[in-house]
Amino acid sequence: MRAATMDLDLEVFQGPFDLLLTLVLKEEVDLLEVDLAEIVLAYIDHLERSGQLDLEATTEFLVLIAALLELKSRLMLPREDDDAALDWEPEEAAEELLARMLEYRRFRRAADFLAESLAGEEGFRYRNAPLPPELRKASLDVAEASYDAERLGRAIGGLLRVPPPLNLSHVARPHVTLEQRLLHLRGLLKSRGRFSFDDAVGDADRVTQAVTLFALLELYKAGEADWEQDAPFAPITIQGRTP
Amino acid sequence: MNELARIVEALLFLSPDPLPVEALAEACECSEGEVVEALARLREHYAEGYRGVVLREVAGGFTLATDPVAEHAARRLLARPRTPPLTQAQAECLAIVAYLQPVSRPEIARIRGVASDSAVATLLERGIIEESGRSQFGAVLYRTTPLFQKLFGLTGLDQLPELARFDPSPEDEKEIRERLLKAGEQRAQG
Amino acid sequence: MNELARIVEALLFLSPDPLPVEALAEACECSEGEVVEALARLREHYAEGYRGVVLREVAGGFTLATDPVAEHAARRLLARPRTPPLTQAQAECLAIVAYLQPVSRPEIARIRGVASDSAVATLLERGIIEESGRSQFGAVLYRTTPLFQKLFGLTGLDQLPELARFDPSPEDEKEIRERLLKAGEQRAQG
Repeated sequence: MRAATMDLDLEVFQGPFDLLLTLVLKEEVDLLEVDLAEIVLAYIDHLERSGQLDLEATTEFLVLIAALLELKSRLMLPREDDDAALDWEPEEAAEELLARMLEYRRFRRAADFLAESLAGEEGFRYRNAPLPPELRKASLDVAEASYDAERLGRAIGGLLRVPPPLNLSHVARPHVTLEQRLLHLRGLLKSRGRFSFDDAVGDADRVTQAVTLFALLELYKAGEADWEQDAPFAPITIQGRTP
Repeated sequence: MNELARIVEALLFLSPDPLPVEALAEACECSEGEVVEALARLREHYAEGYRGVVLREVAGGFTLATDPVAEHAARRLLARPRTPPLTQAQAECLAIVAYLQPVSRPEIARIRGVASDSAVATLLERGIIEESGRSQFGAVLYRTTPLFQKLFGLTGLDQLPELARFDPSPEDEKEIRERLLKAGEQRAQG
Repeated sequence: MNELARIVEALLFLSPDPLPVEALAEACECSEGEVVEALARLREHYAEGYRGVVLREVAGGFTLATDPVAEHAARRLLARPRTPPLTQAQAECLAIVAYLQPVSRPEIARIRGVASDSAVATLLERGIIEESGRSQFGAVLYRTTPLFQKLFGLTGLDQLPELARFDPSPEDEKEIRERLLKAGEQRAQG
């Protein structure tokens, strides 16, 4: 079994690994909420159960999980410091992690304090009744110019400004999108009707191969294509589904 | 004042509506006779002319209300338009309504890149914006009010500051609404 | 109770928000000193333990609130707890906002190590935090509201204990460090 089809049962997601990847890439699942360690454990479980080490599948899994780890660690880092973070030595990274954990600990205790304060206030209730009708309407006559209209102009100007794009140049981002690969596969389906996965990816890089696989899954899900594979590692043949 | 009278006082204080004796008895888990007695004690406390708040028996039960002695001050404090400084969220929502009116809530959220319900609610509550029909998709539309113009010292909407002065890329010829929505999408992704 | 104290009592009763001395003085057209004196009289009247309602100083002003003696009956009458307790995630987000304000959602997620969108949304919805401008990257920033101070019984943000008070103890720190080192060694061996 390929890593892609491994079934996951996580807090935020249930289903095959590849679908999770697709959803993450489409930003429909928040990577920050995905417990990657759980995925690794599930994969190790799966390896133990199958009793054999499928090198190809394991490599694929490692590539995918490493990419997810990198992406997630970047999401958790302060954006301004991205460049500095790249150069960390392992000890520095460990120190940073320690500092993070201590910081979190501090806020967790502050949170306990707040929860206690709230509980201590429980018996005090404030009145929440509408004003008597005669006081409810602010009267126009006593209204005075109190705001500067420039503020509104500045607010609109701020909203018209397109924020500077985040600098993600050093992140190994896929240069290929799911949409592109969908288009590519649909084109092949139309022109050839039946073709092999190898033909579809040619000698493209790993990321392109992975995204092409996601695209294939999407087509399968949408009922546009079927595929066959006679044996593990055998060529994959793709063909259009006849309605 | 005994404990029951204290509790009855607290309940009358909290309730926006007059409370019948039965409701008080049920909440306090006591007899109606005991509530009547507690109310009699409270009445002594709240005898008219001594306090700022009085105990009234109106249709439907008992209620606390302010004494007319405070009416002038209450009007000064509460009937005056409330004008605390606008938060950034409120200023952005108000600017969107002012320049694009009429405009719907989903559109405001798309331009700002975040849901803006509480800012819009505050502007509505303060009477600075108001509803103005519905869009073809059924969403409520908003526009500014005469109070808005008065609070901003404007004699008409054509007196809003020239957009060109605040436009970071005035060479862009597209319609302002379209450009705001586009920038908003970018922000929501950022 | 003199007339000014009566008026101040009525205003406190009516106003949905705690009233600072200045606002009371302006509404009553008197000096702040006179208001302080009137509040002192009221405080005698509302001395804790005697009435169902107490005078409290929260969120930078004065307000009336029910005495906890009435909580049980109030819950029966209004059929809801005063404020539902916070979940652990909400309490953590709130602590981060309270101490670091203004602070953005990514910053909150960074400190907690997990996305905190739903906890932040709940705090916003309950009016405990609000938007406060945008960061240089266009992310919405958050801060606490006066309602936060009111619900948590704080007269002002300066009443929050120093953050350093929550520093992990040296033993805690040592334990975390050792756990980290151990995890590192296991990785190196594995």
